Amino acid sequence: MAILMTEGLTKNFGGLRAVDSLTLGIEEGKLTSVIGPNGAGKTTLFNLITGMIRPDAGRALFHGEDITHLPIHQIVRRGISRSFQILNLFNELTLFENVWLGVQAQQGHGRELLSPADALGSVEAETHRIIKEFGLAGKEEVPVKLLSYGDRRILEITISLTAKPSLLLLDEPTSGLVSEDRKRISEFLKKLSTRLTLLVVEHAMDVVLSISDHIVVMHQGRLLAQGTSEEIRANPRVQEAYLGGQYRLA
Amino acid sequence: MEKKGSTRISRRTFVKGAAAGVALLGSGAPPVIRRALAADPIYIGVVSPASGNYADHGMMERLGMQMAAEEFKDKGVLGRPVKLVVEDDETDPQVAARKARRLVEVEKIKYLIGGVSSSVAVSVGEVAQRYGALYIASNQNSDTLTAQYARRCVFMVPPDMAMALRTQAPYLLEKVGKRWYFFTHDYEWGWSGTKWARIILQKAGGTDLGESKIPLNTRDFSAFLLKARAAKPDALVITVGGVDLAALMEQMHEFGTYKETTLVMTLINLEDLWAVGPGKMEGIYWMEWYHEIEAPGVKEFVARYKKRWPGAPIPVPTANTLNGYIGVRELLRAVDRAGKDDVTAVIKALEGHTVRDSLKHDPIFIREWDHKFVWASYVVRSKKPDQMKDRADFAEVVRWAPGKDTVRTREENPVNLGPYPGQ
Amino acid sequence: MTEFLSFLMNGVVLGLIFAVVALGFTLILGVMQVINFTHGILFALGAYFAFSMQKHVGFWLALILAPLLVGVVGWLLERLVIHRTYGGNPLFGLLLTFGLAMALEEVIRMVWGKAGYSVAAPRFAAGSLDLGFMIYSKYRLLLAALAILIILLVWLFLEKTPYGAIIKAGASDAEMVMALGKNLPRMRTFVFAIGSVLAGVAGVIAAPIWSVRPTIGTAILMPAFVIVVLGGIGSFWGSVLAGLIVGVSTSVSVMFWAQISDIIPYVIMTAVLLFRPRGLMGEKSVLEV
Amino acid sequence: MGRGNAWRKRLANPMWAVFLMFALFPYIPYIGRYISLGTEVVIWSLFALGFNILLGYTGLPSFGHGAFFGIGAYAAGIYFLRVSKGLWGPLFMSALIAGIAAALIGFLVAKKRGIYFALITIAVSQVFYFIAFRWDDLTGGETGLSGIDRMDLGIPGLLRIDLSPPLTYYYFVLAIFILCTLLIWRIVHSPFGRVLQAMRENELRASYLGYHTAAYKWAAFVVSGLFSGLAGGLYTLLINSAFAFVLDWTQSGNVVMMTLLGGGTVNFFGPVLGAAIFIVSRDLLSAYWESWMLLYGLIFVVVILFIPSGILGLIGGRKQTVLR
Repeated sequence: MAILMTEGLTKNFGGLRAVDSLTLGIEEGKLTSVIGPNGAGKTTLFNLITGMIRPDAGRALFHGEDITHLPIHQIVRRGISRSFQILNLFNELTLFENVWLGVQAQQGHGRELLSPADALGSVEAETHRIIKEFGLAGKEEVPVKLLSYGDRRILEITISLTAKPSLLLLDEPTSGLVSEDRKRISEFLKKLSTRLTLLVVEHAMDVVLSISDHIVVMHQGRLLAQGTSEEIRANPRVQEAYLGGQYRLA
Repeated sequence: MEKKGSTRISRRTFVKGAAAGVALLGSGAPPVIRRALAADPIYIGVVSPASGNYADHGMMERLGMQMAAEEFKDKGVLGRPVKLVVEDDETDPQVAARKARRLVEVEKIKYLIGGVSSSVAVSVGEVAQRYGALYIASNQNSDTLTAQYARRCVFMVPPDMAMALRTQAPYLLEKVGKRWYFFTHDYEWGWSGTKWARIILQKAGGTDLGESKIPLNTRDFSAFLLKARAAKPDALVITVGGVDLAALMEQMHEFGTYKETTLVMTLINLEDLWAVGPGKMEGIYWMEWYHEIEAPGVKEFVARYKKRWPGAPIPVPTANTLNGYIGVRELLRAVDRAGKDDVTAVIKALEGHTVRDSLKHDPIFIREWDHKFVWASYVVRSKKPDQMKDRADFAEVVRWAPGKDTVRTREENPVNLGPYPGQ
Repeated sequence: MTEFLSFLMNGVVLGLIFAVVALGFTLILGVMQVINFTHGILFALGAYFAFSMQKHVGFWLALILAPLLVGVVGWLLERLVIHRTYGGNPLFGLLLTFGLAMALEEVIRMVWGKAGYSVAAPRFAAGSLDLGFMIYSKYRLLLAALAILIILLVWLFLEKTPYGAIIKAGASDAEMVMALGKNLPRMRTFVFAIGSVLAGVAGVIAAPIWSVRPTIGTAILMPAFVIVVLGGIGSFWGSVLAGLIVGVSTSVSVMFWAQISDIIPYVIMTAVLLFRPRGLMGEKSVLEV
Repeated sequence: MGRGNAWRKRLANPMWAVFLMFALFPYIPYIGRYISLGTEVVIWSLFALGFNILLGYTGLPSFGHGAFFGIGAYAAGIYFLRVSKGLWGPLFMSALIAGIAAALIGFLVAKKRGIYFALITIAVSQVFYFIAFRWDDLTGGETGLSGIDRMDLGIPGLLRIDLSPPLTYYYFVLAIFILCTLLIWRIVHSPFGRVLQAMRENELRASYLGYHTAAYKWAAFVVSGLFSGLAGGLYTLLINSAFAFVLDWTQSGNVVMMTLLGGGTVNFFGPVLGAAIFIVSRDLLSAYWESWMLLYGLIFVVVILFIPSGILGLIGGRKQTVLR
């Protein structure tokens, strides 16, 4: 069953059609990857789904509910979370504080004006638990800007998860990583995919092909093809149009 | 914000004037030191604009105050020297109140003077009343300072707008016509100008053609001028002051309004005329005082002014100068009469006192029940540039009325000043 | 009706001056992302320079020279201090220019004195003209013509010259300008100078009707704010349109309820913001992110 | 996060030093005599602390905050003169009405940030300036309101304190300041306060964590407006009058400058230090030199160019850790 449906989703930037009447269904519990050359509209698609920008036409349905015009935080509360290609963290804050803020949002204490923040035991415990779970323990007090890039990548995903989403959108989670870290992330994603639905934009084909249950290929804002790794690998249109001979699908 | 305009000051005279201002700014040295120097002087705190829109008016009144203080240089008061401590009120009532508080609270000064704009006068009056100091409002013309804001500790030197219109309006009815249109600066002082004019016009059976209320800080009057022109009045009766007045005069000249109607200023200061320059303003004005009047002592006073302030921005004393002079002089004389340096005693010495050497055609009577200085004021007609014998000779006096005939009576203005300080 | 026409026309003339001031302001705001509080002072400087020059060189030459001189002042301000705030906290540029404006206003007081001066209109434009349906000030007609000319020149510059294209690109994307291989710092200085010239020229032409005094700069600044917010940041025609709206609404409201004439623009602005948060012609701008 | 030394930490808080210094102010030789200046410093400190909830903690450059101070000032004055002569009534109204105004303006600006936020707050706050000047029946127009007395502070049957002497009013204001400071301290260190700081660091990320950022900004705006308004009310009682000049936009500039000068972006007490330096130096400068505005403007320039994190930032030399 599709957890997320887009129907004729369209977005123009000036004269450019970034996403062009895209109709798509994302299967619950699967890991779906979106691939396509630069400018294919992948990030725009993410921005449309998560309410950062509004489509010119079409709509997005989450669990059958129209979420097209909901504000970001409403979409997050309904269970869609995302990470960003360009790291989007609270850079001046420590790792602990980053996660803490996410946990607090999820537990809904933000409206408390007069209680001391330090006294929120459940938030603190959950924060420690999550940090440990994702292998970041020991670095709690390090300001995020001083963390290694790999750790920050992990953190980017970690704090997206504090919202306890049922659908997580990951925008190039391995972008800028060396192969060792990349492996670490792939493992991580595989583990995650057992718990929730993932939608991943990824350039690293090795990662895509090894982890995806389902692959969506976009080209110039349109849906070019979709299917399993094998089907995509075998698809001549994808080979020709998308890769243009530059890449080979290994 | 009474009647202020701006003054053309050449760079050279400005520098000299500024130097004069520095001489007055006595607050530089901490009072502890100052007190060590002289045997317990009588201090007078001057709260007067040295910056902001009315800096030029403030300077002119301070020159007069200084002249009065210097008269007591040799003999002193109660055997004590006299010192003026000057603070800049920036033409902002909040700042004025702060400076006044500083003077009475830190420097323990008992006597305050100054206040070119009504809001400053009200706020300084408030401070004086609360701290039990004596405040002489030297240069604000609003009616309210001796009415709703009347206080036991506050005295008002200049004539108010009721006196202005009762002096001027009969002349207009007689010589100009009975169809009037009003420009009213949209605040206390402006309203009172138009209010008194209307009362007199109505009594005379004239025609009220309407009124334009002009917001403060209006830069462009063209729309108002268009409206006034459409009414075709005999007289355009203007109660507009502050920085706006200069712009208004400029634009009346631009639109040629003076050719179509008689321009009437219910109050104008020489500073305003000086700023706009000769030939720009034709009309009939009310002035508190004019340096060419033939009253006893005026010639000597003008000569003394010219000698004392050769580099002053305006070469002749203005009404502001006179009021500043009279304010300080009468205050010091009252201290002398009281025989002691005590606010209540000095208030009592001022109340009901008559001043013969007023430099106007009638003596000053200081009314005990509203603390108003009652004295004459003047109606003048502008001179054409070729009739002027020098650049300050803007006008000829066409009528004057004694203060007692124009001032509000007790029935018209029933006020209660409350108890004396400390009682 | 005739009366209404004359108020309308008067408002248009006022609006045109406002528009020229606001154009310079929004240009600097759009490209540099600096709320330039010195804009009012540059306006005042234009008026003062013209006042001092006219005695020697006459109206027309002063009309050219004074704004250029203001442009030089703007250029110096930008080169010496303001450029250091680019890209930082937007508050820094704002406070820096706020302080500069304060200091420069005092400098004006020190140089030209605390009081105001009246500035004569050129002799050929003094007095009023009978237009048949109304009598109107000749100088204001001249002023309207000059303002329209200036607005057109700015428009031509932005639309028809390559430099204009870069400025427009620079307003939306600094990186793009870099990518075009242009010298961004130099372009910014140039734009700042252009903005200053616009402030200066507005000051020059407005001086004869408003007369000059140190506070004149502060007085013109607030209408500029309102116009830019009302028209939409960075929008050329938005500024012109909003300038006219402010001018006309101020003037026409005098006919009906004069006391509120200076509140009217703010009321319009607030109402517009409720329904169009980016102003009349504003688009989603980089400034918001 | 250890709570073992919580008490020691609490006692080491610079807050107590600040309170103590203010408490001793009237006994400082010479300057201590100038009590109403001291009162003014305390009032502006409260204003700046309230303002800093927005600037320092939420990262919103409001440039129209003088409006709330002014609205509070008028609310207190009008309530006193028109409705009921009391001490707490006017003060309560000053906070309440300013809070309501902030709530209304908040709707217009809650979705904005950065320079656009600054621009709109400036322009909108002007509306109140004009209202104060024009609505003479209510505000007294240019002449303002006067005759606003300080009523006795009293607990019926127990004690009465006459607040009209400057010294007792100083301590009254100080007591309110201390209460408000504790409250503001509490707020910025609450879960809510942390969300504000998160938005300052990265608003987009905050909304992707599920925070309704516009609502939080709005709330911060209102809270900040409440304290600013209360400061305005205290000011009205200090000068026994209210004038439209308090609504002038230069006042808004002043509070931003105070906050920044002291180091409000890096330290909770930056605004207090900034207010003290700003007010005292203005008072001294303007007494000694006619052209003090020149120097004053240049101080702005120097601070922005060379010590943008303020005096405490300069001394502390580090950026504030935002949480904790």
